[in-house]
Amino acid sequence: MASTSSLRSPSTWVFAATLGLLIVSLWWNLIGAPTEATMGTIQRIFYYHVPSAAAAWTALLLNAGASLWYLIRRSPAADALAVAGAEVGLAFLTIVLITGPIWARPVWGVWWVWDARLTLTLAMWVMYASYLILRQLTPPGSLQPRLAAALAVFFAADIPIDYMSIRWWRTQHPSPVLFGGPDSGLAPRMMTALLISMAAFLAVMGCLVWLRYRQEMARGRLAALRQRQLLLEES
Amino acid sequence: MPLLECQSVSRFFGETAVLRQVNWRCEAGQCLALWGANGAGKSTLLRILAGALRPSLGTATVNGAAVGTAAARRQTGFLSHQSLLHPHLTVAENLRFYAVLHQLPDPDAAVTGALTQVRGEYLAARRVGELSQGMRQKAALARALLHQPRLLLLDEPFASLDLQTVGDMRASLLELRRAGLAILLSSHNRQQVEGLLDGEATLERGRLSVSSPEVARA
Amino acid sequence: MPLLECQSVSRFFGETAVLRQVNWRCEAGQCLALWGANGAGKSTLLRILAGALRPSLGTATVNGAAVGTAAARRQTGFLSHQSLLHPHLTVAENLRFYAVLHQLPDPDAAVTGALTQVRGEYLAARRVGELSQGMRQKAALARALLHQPRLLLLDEPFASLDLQTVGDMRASLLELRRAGLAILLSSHNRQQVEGLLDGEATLERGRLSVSSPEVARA
Amino acid sequence: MRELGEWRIAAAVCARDLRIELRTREALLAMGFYALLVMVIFSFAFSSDASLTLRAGGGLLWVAFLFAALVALDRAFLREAGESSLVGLQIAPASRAAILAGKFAASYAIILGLEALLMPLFAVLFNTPRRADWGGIIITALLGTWALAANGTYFSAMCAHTRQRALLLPLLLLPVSIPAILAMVQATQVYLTGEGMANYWLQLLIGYDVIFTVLAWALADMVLDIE
Amino acid sequence: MRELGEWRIAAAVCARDLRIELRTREALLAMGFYALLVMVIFSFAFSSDASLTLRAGGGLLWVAFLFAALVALDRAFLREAGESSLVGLQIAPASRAAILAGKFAASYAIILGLEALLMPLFAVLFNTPRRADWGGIIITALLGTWALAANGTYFSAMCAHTRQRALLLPLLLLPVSIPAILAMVQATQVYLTGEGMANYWLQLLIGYDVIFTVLAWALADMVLDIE
Ligand code: HEM
Ligand SMILES: Nc1ncnc2c1ncn2[C@@H]1O[C@H](COP(=O)(O)OP(=O)(O)OP(=O)(O)O)[C@@H](O)[C@H]1O
Ligand SMILES: Nc1ncnc2c1ncn2[C@@H]1O[C@H](COP(=O)(O)OP(=O)(O)OP(=O)(O)O)[C@@H](O)[C@H]1O
Ligand SMILES: [Mg+2]
Ligand SMILES: [Mg+2]
Repeated sequence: MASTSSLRSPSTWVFAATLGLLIVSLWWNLIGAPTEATMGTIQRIFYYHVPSAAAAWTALLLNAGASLWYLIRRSPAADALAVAGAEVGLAFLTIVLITGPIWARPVWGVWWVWDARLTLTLAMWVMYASYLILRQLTPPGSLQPRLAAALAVFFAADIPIDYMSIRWWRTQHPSPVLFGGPDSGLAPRMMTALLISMAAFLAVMGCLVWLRYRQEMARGRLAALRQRQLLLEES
Repeated sequence: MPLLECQSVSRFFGETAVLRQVNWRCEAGQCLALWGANGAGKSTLLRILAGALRPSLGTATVNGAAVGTAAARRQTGFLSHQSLLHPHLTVAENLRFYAVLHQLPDPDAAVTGALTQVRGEYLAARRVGELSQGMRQKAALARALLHQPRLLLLDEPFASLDLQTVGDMRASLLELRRAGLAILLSSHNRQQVEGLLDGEATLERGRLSVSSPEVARA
Repeated sequence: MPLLECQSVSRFFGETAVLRQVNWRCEAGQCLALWGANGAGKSTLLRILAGALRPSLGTATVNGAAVGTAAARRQTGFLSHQSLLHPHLTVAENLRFYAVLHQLPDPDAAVTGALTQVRGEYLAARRVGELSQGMRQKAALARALLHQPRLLLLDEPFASLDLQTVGDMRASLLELRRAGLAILLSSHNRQQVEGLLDGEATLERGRLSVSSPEVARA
Repeated sequence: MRELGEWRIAAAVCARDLRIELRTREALLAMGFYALLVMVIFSFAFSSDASLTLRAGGGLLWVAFLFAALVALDRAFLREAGESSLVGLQIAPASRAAILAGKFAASYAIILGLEALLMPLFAVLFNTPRRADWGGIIITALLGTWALAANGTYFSAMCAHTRQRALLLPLLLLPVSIPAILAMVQATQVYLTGEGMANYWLQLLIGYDVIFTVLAWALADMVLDIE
Repeated sequence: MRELGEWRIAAAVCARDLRIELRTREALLAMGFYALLVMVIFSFAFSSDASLTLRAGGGLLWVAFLFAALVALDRAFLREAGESSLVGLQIAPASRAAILAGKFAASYAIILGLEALLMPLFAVLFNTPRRADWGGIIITALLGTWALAANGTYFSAMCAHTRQRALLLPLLLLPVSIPAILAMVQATQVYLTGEGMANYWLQLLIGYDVIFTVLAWALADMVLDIE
């Protein structure tokens, strides 16, 4: 009974499709896309690096939007979405921060440099980690989501700065390949691989946010029920 | 419309329900007492009514305005267990600061007035940090009365006051009640509040039982 | 030799003489009350006797040891207006810490014992910062009794305790007095200390007048 | 009229905080002490050659300023901890934005005061070059400190609700402030050495100040909210 | 027996302080992030070129350590402010030296913990040379931090009285600390670059530690004295 209902539920199909997309993108990343001329095989990490960044920023933007929504409407659903966005975004940001240095070592000769893009990405990682820490350290109740939302909106103001950093500062980090300007661009098959990989990562991000969101909502409902029970109980 | 109305107010701290669906009301010109053992939730209820704590469930209004709004805050005076005064400033400096926060037209006059009301004129120039417990309580009372609120919430107002001052304060409160203020006070001492009350209620395990509801003003 | 003796103790704060040549004594097994208006200097006197403040002039001894020496501190228990407990720690953690400072042989047993004495066992695992005023007073009382002192200095011990607890505490104090402790307490409420006292004294403008000196133990 | 009232409240909060600080002097001393220590350590470390000072001067100065700022900002709401005077502020019918603005002004003034003491000391200890443009450095300090104080007051209020206040404040403040810190270090560097363009960094700093001040103002109700 | 009791008291004070500070797991996490951030700010402010590390690495590292100390020391006696638990310590029959020793130990532990996080970060972010002698640097850190923590605890205890006399302290403390600071910066520099003699500086540091610890121990009664 439980299994059939979960098979019929649309989310199961979404998860399955995501998995399929991941497999397709794996083929494109490793075999379908041509090897880059100067950097060689290591360049293929590109298909993980950039989509992770895109997924991270989308999740963090979800967090920002949900936090703003919470400030306007005080809806518990918005708070749940904010938590989900921050956690998933932090996870993908971690992938960016791991794949970046792995790529940098053979290409730049060092693991890390302090250019604006890299520093700001690291700063964002710390910011959202401390966002989650603050959530843990404030007393539960109505204050916690308020403080968290106020913090998230503040932090979100840094996202555009990070995004624009490779445009504003002259950095070691490569310039944008997407929306970068006339002479940016990629070989067509590379672009296909990138776009498929991007779609796959965004889909994974979406699934994770959805699951976390549902979990958070369930936790909220459980807490409300528990309060009702506590009110009715004597002593 | 009652001056204070509190509808089904509950408050949790973590897993414990300190207040359970408390309903209460207080008319202008009434003085009500709140009884209860240590830890019964008296201070919690008063803090909620003063807008210093949010109820987990339920609502409360002061003169129609929800507690916590500026309109409600303007009409409420709150004496808490803490003095809410900064120890490094003098009593007058502290009170004057609050007078400005309340946007009173003449802060200095308000400070003098409030100190006179609690017979604490001699405290004006002294630093709060060096006051004795009772003197601090007087200063805190002056703070609560400063902006001539319509609702007074007093958490154990007579604690550590000497007999003389208790008598003075009782007289002041009677006068304020006559002037139409609603007064809610918590206490552990029946003797001290005798003759002041129009009604009373007791908190027990988070539930409020109103013992003599809406007694007409004597 | 009296357990507590205080000879010509004076204390100035800047230009004001808060205590003027106070002489007092208290025998083992006696319970004495200290009266006085707000700001009379009761807390100042008790703090001096507890070794928390230095007298400007004069001396005081506990069982022959000058106040402020380790010997005197070991024999003195002090309840002040402040709880002297850290708000971020639980009651048991706080008490256990003091038990170690007092070098008690079995700290845990001492903590349990003291909490039982004030009927505050249920407070052990709670953080001091979240206690109600009366609960905090109980915990502070447990702190004062922790090391089984021979001299108890209690500054308004019954303030903000509920009736039940006041009754319990009175019984405890009577028992302690019977066991030979010397107890000095300040208060504003005659009713609460009735039947406890072997003598009393009043502070007025810094001078102590002993009203019923050295009444024999009842 | 209502607007005027708000300013009056902010002024009262600021005056009160400054009065308390001047009376206790603890914070001023602590932060002065730490900042001075930073200067001394660096002047030892860099005593060997002047070219280093030239290359790292902006960073040095701002690390010292950051010390001063962290201590001052930590105090901003620490001041309200005893006898719960934070509750006193919260139950008053004053707008939280005005209260936060007052606290910001006090912190800003305190940090600037300290910087005014540290700057000449820096000039002496590190033999700053003649061509250094002190007017530019002062403008950078005014703008950069604004950013730190605005963000810091906001976060200090937020941390007042938690028990790990002291640790959490730098954690929240430093990462968001990195763009501003970057800009002020770079601008100072330009003014110190006379090489490069400072305007670009100043514009960035001004933009940052505006955005975050507006945000802090708009969200003041949240961070000073009751439990 | 009495001596044993004293140690037990110091241990209890230390354990209590650590418990208050590190009550939650999040506090430890926050500490780690704090260390990370300090290094990020540093490498950013000094844009970490390799020659800088070689020539001023000792100074950089110690300023970073000072940031760690800032968080810990400021709180040592602040912890006793609310509800006057300082009075609680004063009226207990425990020796003041033991209490101060306990407070010192707690601060020392917290600062060392942060330094343990900072050091590897420093090594990675500033590309320290291969020939750096980390054993020596650790010994210097242990000795130098001892000096900082001893000074700082004493300082913090005096400030707890907030009386006029506390005003003099930083003025006294600074010249007193300078030799220690010089020694730790120089010794670290020597170990980082492998050039020069570190022993001389270590001896100075040890001498300083001994003198200052003995002084603090002897004067503990005074700084924790009642009014
Ligand atoms: C070392 C740590 C690194 C970090 C933290 C990092 C961070 C990021 C981030 C956050 C993005 C998203 C930018 C966007 O979508 O606009 C990104 C994109 C990118 N990164 Fe990195 N990166 C690192 C190293 C590298 C290296 C070594 C390379 C190659 C040499 C590289 C090449 C790229 C490229 C080509 C993009 C796509 C840019 C665009 O389309 O806008 N990254 N990186
Ligand atoms: N911030 C808090 N966190 C957790 N529990 C709390 C908090 N504040 C109060 N409580 C708990 O709520 C209960 C009621 O506390 P409250 O202060 O309202 O009691 P009270 O009736 O005023 O008692 P008293 O007469 O002793 O002042 C107590 O058990 C207390 O421990
Ligand atoms: N640290 C201090 N500095 C200056 N004056 C002080 C200080 N401590 C107490 N005083 C003053 O000493 C006087 C006596 O204070 P004390 O606290 O002893 O009074 P008390 O008798 O305990 O009063 P209460 O019943 O109100 O507690 C008061 O006028 C008080 O202002
Ligand atoms: Mg209460
Ligand atoms: Mg007193």
